[in-house]
Amino acid sequence: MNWELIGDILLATVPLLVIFPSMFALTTWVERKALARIQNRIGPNKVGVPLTPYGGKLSLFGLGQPAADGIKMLFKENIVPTGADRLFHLLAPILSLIPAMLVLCFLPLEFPWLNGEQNSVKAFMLDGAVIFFFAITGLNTLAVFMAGWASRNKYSLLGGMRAIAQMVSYEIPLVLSAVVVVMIVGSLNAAEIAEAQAGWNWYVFQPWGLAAFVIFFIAALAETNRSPFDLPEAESEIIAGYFTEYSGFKFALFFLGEYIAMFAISGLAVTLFLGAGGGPGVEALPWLKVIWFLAKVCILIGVMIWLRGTLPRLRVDQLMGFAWKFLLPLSILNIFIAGFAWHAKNTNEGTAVSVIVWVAALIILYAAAKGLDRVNRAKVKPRTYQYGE
Amino acid sequence: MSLLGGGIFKGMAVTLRNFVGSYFDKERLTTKEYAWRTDGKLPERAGDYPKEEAEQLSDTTTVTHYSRNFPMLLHDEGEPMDTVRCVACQICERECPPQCIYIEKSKDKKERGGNKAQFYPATFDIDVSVCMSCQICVEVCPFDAIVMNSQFELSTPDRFGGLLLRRDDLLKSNDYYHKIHPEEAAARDKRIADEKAAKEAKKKAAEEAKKKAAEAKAKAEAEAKAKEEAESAEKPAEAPAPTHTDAKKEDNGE
Amino acid sequence: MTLALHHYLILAAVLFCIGLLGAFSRRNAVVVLFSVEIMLNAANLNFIAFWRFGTNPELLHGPLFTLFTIAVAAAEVAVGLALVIAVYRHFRSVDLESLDTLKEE
Amino acid sequence: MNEVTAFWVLAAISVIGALVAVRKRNLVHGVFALLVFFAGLAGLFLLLLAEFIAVVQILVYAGAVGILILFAIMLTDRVTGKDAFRVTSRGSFWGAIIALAVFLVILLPTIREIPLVENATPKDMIVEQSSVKELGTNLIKPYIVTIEVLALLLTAALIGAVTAAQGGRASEKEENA
Repeated sequence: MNWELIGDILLATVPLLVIFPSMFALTTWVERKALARIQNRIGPNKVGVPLTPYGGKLSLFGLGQPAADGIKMLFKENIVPTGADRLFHLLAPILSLIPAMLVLCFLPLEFPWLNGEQNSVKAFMLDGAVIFFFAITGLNTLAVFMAGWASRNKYSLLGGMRAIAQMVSYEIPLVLSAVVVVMIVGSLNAAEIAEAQAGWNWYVFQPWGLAAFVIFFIAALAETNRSPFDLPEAESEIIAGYFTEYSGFKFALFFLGEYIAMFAISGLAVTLFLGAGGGPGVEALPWLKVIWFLAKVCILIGVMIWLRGTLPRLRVDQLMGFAWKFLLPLSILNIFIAGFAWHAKNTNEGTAVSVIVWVAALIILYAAAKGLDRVNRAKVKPRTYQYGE
Repeated sequence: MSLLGGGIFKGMAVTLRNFVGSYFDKERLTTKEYAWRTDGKLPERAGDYPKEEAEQLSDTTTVTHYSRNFPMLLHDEGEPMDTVRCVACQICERECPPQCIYIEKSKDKKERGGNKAQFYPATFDIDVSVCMSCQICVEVCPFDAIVMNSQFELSTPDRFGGLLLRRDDLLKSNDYYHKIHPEEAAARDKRIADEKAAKEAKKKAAEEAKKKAAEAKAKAEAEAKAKEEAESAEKPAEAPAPTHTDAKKEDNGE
Repeated sequence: MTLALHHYLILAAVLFCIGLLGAFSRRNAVVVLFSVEIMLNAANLNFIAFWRFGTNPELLHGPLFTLFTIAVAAAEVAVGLALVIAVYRHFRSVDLESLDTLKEE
Repeated sequence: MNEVTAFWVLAAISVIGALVAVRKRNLVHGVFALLVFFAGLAGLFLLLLAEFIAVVQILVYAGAVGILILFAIMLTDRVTGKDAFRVTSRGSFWGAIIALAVFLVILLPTIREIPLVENATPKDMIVEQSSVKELGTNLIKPYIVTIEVLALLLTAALIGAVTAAQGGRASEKEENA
């Protein structure tokens, strides 16, 4: 037994298992609060710390809500429908949580208590971290299908099938937009990608990086079943999709898995495009890297919540058309443009060329997106309403 | 040529305005907090809060008059059971999709509102834990006796008995109806009045027609008598021939 | 005890024969298809094992060949499943024993 | 936990997974057993220091092939995924015998002729030589034609699969019309 190695692994992984679930708890509160405010409501504001000396209760803007929700989830009855596949019904939430938790290890989080050289996540610093990330998040699809199939409920199955179709389709633009960065850096290693962006050299400031970031973010929304792509759990159409037959702790596990997957994929977006832990003051204080990284993740999560409060849900055909007819061609074009830009930068020196390339790439990408939009839109006739205006 | 994805940003600007605005402009907040909670006091059980506060809570005039929750029974001015409109015809009971209405007809008949004596509901229960607020009972009632209430504060510690509304809980005056749904009640009253007027006019017309008809009949009878007497003097010219409708009837009979 | 080449080879042989057994003994076309997948994967295991314990690991023959096998297998699964669906459309069955219209009666 | 234990655990996982996948009556259970088999095999690849291959194994097999098979089952065998009442084919007895014979044929030379190779290349060297970068360089330089042919094959397979799966639809439409 190599106790040192086990100690290292524990030191590197336990923080992940503490930070992200507690961020999950906080995010549920933030999300409910923000959505409420967007809809001009107040949101949870009552649950606080009971039995405090001042007036019996300290409400703290409802910050006790996650704890109350957790307790409620734990004590709820576990219902398994008759005729359901009991084993798979039990396995599905676990299978959805494990990949989400596992991929957190591939994020280039550098913890200050592990001194530089003894790299924290060395055990997980695989050469192909980025591709491993995609491989393992792909397993989430199976968990969703498993839940939908095992519930023996037609709405669950419909949700599961929708989820498969959606996740498989959006995985392609997701991976293709990440390929751009991998190509430029020349490595699949998350730490090397983070290093390449040190000193405000973030890829989101490049036109191809911006395009890739936007595509990645949209595909990530679809991959994690976030609104406006939450068709697999569309409440107004198929009850709760694959969640329908889940209650109590199993549901909580699903919920946790979904949010952890959100954090993980936001973390990957931060790693690939937003300079990982880079930010002001990291040279002087290396431990700021973790703070910056988590702050950027939180900002992305905030944008996700904001979008959820803003956009209505897509239709199934719109969803598929958007992935295959818009995102996919655009991301393939983006790879070419990134290649040209990289080549131009390597063969020519001087700011003039890079500025020209920058502007030209931006114009081409925007024109391409606009053209694709027009091509896809032309087939839709303007609606006529019989009774409406 | 609009910016690609500009609509998304426009929408996000709107939601951001709502988000920030709701912190500064209290007018934006459409939800109201419970009166009994703003002072920090919590009742031990949901059913325990003081009566005045309970009434304040259930002040249905504070909600918009388009709001509908569960049905109620209407009565006109006077003692509720003397003026109740319901005649226990049980149409609503039969039509109710979740079958949450239970009616027992009275044994005797009672005269109400100048109409002829009718049955009245001896029991009229609505289980609001089952009711789905579909308003079908309102649609089908021919007597305008059941309409939707906007009473929303129905929480109770007893989920079986407490949510079963009895006849006397359901009885509400027409004035109350006017208070909570002014437009709808006015329209309904107008319709009832119109129908009543139309009915009376029809009745009058029918009476006149009847009178006329009687007169005409008497006249016709007199004429027919005279004619018959005249005809009986001549012989019938031809025998009645079988028409083709008769033939068809036989075909169908086979 | 240390791991040696023949551990992996025997394991691969076992897996290959399980695949073979499945391909021979099941009637459902989909199951036959994934039996074939099991056989292909057993072969992949052999490639990697020979590469690891072989004499010239720096040539990377094993991983590269496995990569190609995986790509071809993916193509094969796609086409195979499309055929299964086409057959199902036509015969309303994926039972291989009922697809005997070419057989002389 | 040393390598030998890991090997036996992973071997047991993959053998059991494969057996269940092949013998299970319920097709959906079978597919998930197959996925367990793929995962076990990916673990074995990791044990053999072929890290990238393990990743690709999970990405392609567990991520894509498994889902494709699930889709095919949902499109053919209805929701329950239940197989017909008779699972085994007519030739199953002889099939088992042939499988056993093949196993013995493979086994004998393995035991007799392959020496117990224990002086394998050291781990660090293998790890160094099989980095993703090395693999990529090899793919682009000596194997570029193979890659191109593979790309062509995959494109052809894509088009072929779409045509084969949609071919029936046109005729069905005609039938309905």
